[in-house]
Amino acid sequence: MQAVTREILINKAAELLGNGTVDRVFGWKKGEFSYDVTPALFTTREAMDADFVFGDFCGANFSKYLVAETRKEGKVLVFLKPCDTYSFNQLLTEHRFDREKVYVVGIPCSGMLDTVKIKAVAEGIASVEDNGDRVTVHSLFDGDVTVSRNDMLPDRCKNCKSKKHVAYDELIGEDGEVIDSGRFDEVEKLEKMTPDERFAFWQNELSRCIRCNACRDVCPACTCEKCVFDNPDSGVENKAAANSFEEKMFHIIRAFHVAGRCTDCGECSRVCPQHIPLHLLNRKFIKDINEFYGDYQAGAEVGSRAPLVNYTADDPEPAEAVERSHHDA
Amino acid sequence: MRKISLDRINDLFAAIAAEFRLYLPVDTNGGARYEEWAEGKILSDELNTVRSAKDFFFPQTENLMDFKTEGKKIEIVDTRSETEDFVIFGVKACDVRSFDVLDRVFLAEPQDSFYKNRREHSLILSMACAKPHETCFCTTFGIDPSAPMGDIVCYKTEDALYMDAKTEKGAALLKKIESITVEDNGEAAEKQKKVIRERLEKLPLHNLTADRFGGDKTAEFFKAPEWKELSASCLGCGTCTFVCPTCQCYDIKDFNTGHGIKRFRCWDSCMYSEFTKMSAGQPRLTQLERFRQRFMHKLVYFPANNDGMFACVGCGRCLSKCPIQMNIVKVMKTLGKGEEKNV
Amino acid sequence: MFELNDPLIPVIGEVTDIRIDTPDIKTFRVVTPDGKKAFAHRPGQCAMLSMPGVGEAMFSITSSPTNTEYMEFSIKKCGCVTEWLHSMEVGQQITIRGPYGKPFPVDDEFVGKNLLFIAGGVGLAPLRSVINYCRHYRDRYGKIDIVYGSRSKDDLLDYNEIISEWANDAGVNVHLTIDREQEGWDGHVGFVPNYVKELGFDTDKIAVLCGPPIMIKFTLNGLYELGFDKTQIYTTLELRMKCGIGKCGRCNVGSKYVCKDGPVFRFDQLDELPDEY
Amino acid sequence: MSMKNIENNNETYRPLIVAFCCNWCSYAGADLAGNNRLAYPADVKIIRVPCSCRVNPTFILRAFQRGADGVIICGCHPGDCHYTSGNYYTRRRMSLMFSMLDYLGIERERTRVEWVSAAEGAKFAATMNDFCETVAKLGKNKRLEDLRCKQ
Amino acid sequence: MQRIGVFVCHCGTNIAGTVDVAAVSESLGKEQGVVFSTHYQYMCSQAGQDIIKNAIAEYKLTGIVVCSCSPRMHETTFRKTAAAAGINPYMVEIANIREQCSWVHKDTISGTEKAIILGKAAVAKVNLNAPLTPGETPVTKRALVIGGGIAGIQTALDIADAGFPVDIVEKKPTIGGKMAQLDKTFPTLDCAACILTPKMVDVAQNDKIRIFSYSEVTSVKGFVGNFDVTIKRKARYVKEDVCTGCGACTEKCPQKKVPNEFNLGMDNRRAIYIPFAQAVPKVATIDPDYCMMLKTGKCGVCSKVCTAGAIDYKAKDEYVEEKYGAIVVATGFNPISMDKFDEFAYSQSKDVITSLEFERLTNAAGPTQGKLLRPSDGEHPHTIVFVQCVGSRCDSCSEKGKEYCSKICCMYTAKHAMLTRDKYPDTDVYVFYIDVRTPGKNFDEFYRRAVEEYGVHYIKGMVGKVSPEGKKLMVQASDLIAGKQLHIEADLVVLAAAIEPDKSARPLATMLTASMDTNDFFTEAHPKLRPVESPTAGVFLSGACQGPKDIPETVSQAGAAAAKVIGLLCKDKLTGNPCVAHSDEMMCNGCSTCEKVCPYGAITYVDKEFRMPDRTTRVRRVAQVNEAVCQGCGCCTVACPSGAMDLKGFAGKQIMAEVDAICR
Repeated sequence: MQAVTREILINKAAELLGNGTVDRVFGWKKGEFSYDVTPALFTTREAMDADFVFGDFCGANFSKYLVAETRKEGKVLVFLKPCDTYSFNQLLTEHRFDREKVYVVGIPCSGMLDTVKIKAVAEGIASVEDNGDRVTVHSLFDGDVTVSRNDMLPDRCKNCKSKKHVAYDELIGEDGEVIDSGRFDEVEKLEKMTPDERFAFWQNELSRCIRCNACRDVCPACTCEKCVFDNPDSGVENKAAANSFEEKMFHIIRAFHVAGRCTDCGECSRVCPQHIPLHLLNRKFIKDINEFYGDYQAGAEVGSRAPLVNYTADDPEPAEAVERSHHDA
Repeated sequence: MRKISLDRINDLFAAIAAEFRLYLPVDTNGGARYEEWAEGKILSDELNTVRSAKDFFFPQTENLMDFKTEGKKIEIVDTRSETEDFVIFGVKACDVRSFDVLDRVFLAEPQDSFYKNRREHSLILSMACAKPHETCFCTTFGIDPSAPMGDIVCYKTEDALYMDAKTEKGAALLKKIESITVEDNGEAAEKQKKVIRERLEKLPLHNLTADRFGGDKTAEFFKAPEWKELSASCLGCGTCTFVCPTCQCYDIKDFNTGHGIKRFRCWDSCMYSEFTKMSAGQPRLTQLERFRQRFMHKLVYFPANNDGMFACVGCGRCLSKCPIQMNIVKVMKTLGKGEEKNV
Repeated sequence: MFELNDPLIPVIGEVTDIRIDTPDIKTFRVVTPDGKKAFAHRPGQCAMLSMPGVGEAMFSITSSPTNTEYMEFSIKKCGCVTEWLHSMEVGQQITIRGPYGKPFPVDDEFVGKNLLFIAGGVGLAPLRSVINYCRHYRDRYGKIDIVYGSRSKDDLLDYNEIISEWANDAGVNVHLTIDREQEGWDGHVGFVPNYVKELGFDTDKIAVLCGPPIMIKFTLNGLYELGFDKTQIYTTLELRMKCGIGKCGRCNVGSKYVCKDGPVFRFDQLDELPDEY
Repeated sequence: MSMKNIENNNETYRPLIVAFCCNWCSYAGADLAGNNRLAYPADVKIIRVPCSCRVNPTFILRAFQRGADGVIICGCHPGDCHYTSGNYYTRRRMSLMFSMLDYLGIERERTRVEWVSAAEGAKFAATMNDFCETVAKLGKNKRLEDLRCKQ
Repeated sequence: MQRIGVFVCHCGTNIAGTVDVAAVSESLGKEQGVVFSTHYQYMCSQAGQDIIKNAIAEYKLTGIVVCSCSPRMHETTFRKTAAAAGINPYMVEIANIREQCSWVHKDTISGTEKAIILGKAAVAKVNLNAPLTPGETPVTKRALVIGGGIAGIQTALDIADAGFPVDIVEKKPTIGGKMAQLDKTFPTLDCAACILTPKMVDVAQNDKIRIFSYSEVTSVKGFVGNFDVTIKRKARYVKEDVCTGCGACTEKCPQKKVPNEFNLGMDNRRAIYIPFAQAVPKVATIDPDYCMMLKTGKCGVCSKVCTAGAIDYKAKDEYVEEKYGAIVVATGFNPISMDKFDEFAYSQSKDVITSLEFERLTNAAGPTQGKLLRPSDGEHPHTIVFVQCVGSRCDSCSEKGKEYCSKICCMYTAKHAMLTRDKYPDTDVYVFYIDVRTPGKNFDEFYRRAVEEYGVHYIKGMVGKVSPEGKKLMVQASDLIAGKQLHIEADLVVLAAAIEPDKSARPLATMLTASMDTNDFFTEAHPKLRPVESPTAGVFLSGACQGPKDIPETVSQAGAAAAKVIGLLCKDKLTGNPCVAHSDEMMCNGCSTCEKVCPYGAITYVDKEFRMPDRTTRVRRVAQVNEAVCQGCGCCTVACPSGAMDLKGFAGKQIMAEVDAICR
């Protein structure tokens, strides 16, 4: 269950709208079903009272929207969860928007529910009720099913890296701590496989890719004016995914382009219609960076020098590095 | 109507596969998808596949032709070959309807031979939906999930599969598997139909109507102010387009292999900013325009050209897959509401 | 089942002549490798030209249907395909498919009418086909007026043909203009829309417009001022196209596909379309 | 083309190796190997780049796509970069990239970074001999190939 | 589309012996864009070059591929040939089929096959080549030297000697730097002042040299040949051009309790002061922190005694903007602070001093007029302990010291020990060392004289602790060779403090976009081959700002830097390398990634207004490459996530075309 309520957020927004701090609010709008939540702009309390929603399915990271939002007149209020604030800082580091045009209200987060997992519980979801550590799914046909809330969390929330906000103008509720999570466990599991097993694993996962670009378009690190994959002059332009090479190429290059900049927000895996665990590619880079060059969390502070634009004289050699990334060996 | 008990369903698949390539939905860790049947593949229990069945006729990419160049000379290599007959098993009513929508495009003159080739060699075994999901709204478009179209309609109950041929092709296939099936009076299927229809009543989108849309509504909806809010948080990705069974925009591109040029066709999306971009300019500059195009096409432009047929089959894929949960239902409700007020 | 060619599969065309018209427009003559015209067409129709590996693009066929020997394309350099075409030499093969789109109604609405053609810059290219067609069947049509303008004298397309042939035809009036004064130019100077108003045409004719959007916009206003009705004015549209057969979705505007239902539109028809062209 | 066919018919499999060499050290080192007539297999094809840091990981993927069996990047020794720091960035980029390729199950022996100075003609030849042999043992690159590019 | 000519060289039998050149020529003739292909005995010969020139004319070639020896050999030759025949020299590509083919492969079949592939790669590249023209920028013929120590002085003198104007910016009231504080110099023992002050006078009298003393550089813009520098001239409250340096004010000033920094605080000066007798410029300066007039408005003594009328209490900081073609950094060094070295009791006892303080104690112009007296009580010390490597050569994990060797300490300690024993033979001198490092002309001889002739006790070992007890300093140390602990009752302990770059260097480096190492020493463009140049073009390094140095080394580096500056200022125009990076502004995200990896500071970001495709205007932050500064490494091209950055001559598309051709 989320620690803050919809009412608290609406009151806060109404206050900031009222005193002229902001002229619009970027929030979540309710839809047809419990999980059908859309990011939307609100300009009045009345609109928020009618449609604003906050709950277990408000997973979208709003940071990227600020790139476009801040180009408009006025100041926008945005609610950021701890993990979103990392993306926020990273975008600021890369000069992607004007900090002055955003008012950040940091909100605590107890993990967002995974729609896919909820849907696996019952067919025909009428509604979802959150009772703290249990979640009850009301089915259209099969009655109620109650499950552990923790089991309904996506990987990114199960292995939450931080409950601490690294950027905000104002905080609602208590700030949390950076968490020593098990987020690299899955990566390690893969590292321990044989190359053949790893190849088979990724071949199976990536072959499902339909190149819808959702992972790219949602990624807060992918704010390029023009993506290399859309640019015929880049030499890597492609839009088809029928060929297994192209899927691999797309995902490898995308992961490399965001390496050192990816804050591990997990949006790529959330939006993938084919449930490809794309975050495991990014986490591999993060894990390697931490192991080769010392711990680095993108977005932890504004202006930090990313590991790929930095070096030391005694960095490991590539061969050594590849060897080291299998620390079991 | 023919019947086979579920514990012998593998025999059915084997019998069909002996004659044709057989495709059916199977489970993967990314949801259900169509795969070619082979011993050991199990029919998925999922309501529907993540990707639609349009892939069979309009694949994500396909080679159109090859070119060889030498000096100033060009040679065109026709790489087409006639497809063998194949069977798609377990297609849901919505997806079956989507084939009609696609036919309107690809089989309109001049016909697309690549599409036609596969379409003519296919046999569709449709399946009634046992448990429609909250995202389903096929009834909005007059589709009956309890009685899908197709060469053969199938009903799956707790213990058996019932098959009813709707076309000659279907009847011929049923004939071929006569030895492993038994005749059935159709009562079980009727009972199943009734259950489905009862379930449909409970669906949240059951009452959604497309009455307010149609070919003559361009002026009414094109300039609607609601588009702004609807498209505001659209990421411009192609998820809705690519999982949609009726979206058929494509791009034609050349790939230089180093030994020659392959000209291929691949899915494209009108939601992409590059879609209409040309060197001279860009007619749809904003995501609003692109977003509007997609839904106007489905609800207005397509019906205008196709006797009122909507280019949406209510499968609900975009409802569950859109990264920001924006979808055609919200568009229909939002735009439709505006009109309601006026009435 | 493949005895018939797929509409997407082109034929080979060979470039037999390249004429440099203006600094950025060249006219290419194209025939099949055995020296024939690739296919018959109607005035205003288009064809897809491509160089494998570079790309495919739609161009209006500049030559008249009455020319049964070859086709011509006047092409302005403005993107990667056109840039490549401009770098071609005679003898180069390309691929060609078509014809696409609806032609000008030269055999119905135009018949017996006075015609006014207004073009700016490379906008003359699609009109050249219909002008020459009408000149060929001269007695079917009334008086023909041609207003054509460009940035400078050097930017006038088909200048020699206009001067030596069109201007000499009976019942054909050619009005040329350039944007700014230029040495060696004693003709009219000024923008096309103004020139049209200056010339002050009677409304007893059908007008056909083609040129840059800004020219179209102002000329249209000028024609309305002169009393023309939307149903009397035609134009031809340019949009990104891929398939040419109304399937790929790119040139879809409202319920129309420019490649199939256009590119020739009458302005009252355009008014029914959303403003996305 | 004809030559290639003859080879394919008559000889055993030879790998295709793309070597990116920085202009100042490794390319000069390759020249020195030539001056000293130090033989290495003709499988190695060198592409000259100003600095190893010019090598974009996409070039490596591109080479594999187009049929390369191994890709090696040679640059100045760390600390000796003509541009002071280019090879340090190369080292980081390639460490991460190679580790990623390995993570995807692509044989790690197909990629290598080697520092070869202008004076190390012998090292250049020895490196290429060793790399060719290693890649030859692995056989054809199947895991990062693009079938469309295979004739 | 290009019209390419291919020219295959036999190089006698060097190439033709292993490669079937006719087959190469024939095969490449079929490549896309190739309109002419031939082969010849020696392409680089006059006759060979004529073949190229004639073919360019006859076939209207736009690009050339020469299959020959290494481009490192003849690329320039063939570029000139092409240029002579009227095509851009950068439309030439070389396929190296000698060093990298015929000489390393024995087999004709595989050699020929490889030669063809290398040729195809070159053809593929030329197909995408574009003519390149090197940019030209004018050169401002004036140099700036930052720092007026011996390094800056020498550099300025050498540059001025060549006839170019030079400005020296010195933050202290006088030039002279650390050397002016020294007593004698090793290994010759000349008096530092005797050799330095004439040079200072030379500087003052040289009409090509301007001295901005008591000044700081506050901003540097521009690039090689065209730097715009702002210099802050701090208010000294004395009119520099009026003051005669008579010193009357410095004697009458009632504020007598100002620690004298020139003597490292070991005595006092007045609030108005001239740092030392030979100061250049010899002008008084008022210390605003102590001057009663400036602080309270009550006093004005100096103004009254100044007959020249030079005192100006209302003076303000002034800013001078000046253009320079080259900048020399000579910011020098400082001994590190001893605050963290409590074990040596530096802060507890006045009689624990640093070597530089020792220099002042033995200097005739110092606080004791050159008599070696204990700072605490003014008595002669009889036992002196010198501790080497205080803060030098520390563990990387140690937080208080430096990892590097400060280089000069061994020699000056030997000097101190020797001088002490020479003047005061009754003094016991101990030197504790880790190693004694004396590489340098006459250095080791000097050290040995200290040990052998002067009887200095050199003990290998470290001092563990110094504790003041009464008037004595108890020194606990280990003798590593004898393997025992020593306890020495010393009167004076001298610490050879490590030296570090001046604190002003780091902000200066930022202004200059010059790179620094982790110790804040400036990085040289190449450690071996370009030791006096910074990677930032037009910025040169002189003296200890680049690393610890003794005087002779500093002077020679100063001269070398001057030579480089002169070489630059001699040119009227700088011709750049045309193979430089450039950014596609429409694609640039403004993320600053490229800026961070550029070793030359060639990339800057500007906010620029753009007309967007939707006909709106938007101010966007975009990268711009200064072509005069970019050296063309291409690091930024890979760092750039959006692919906005590309390298001319080695564009991504070109390299990929080569890859494609090779893998075909």
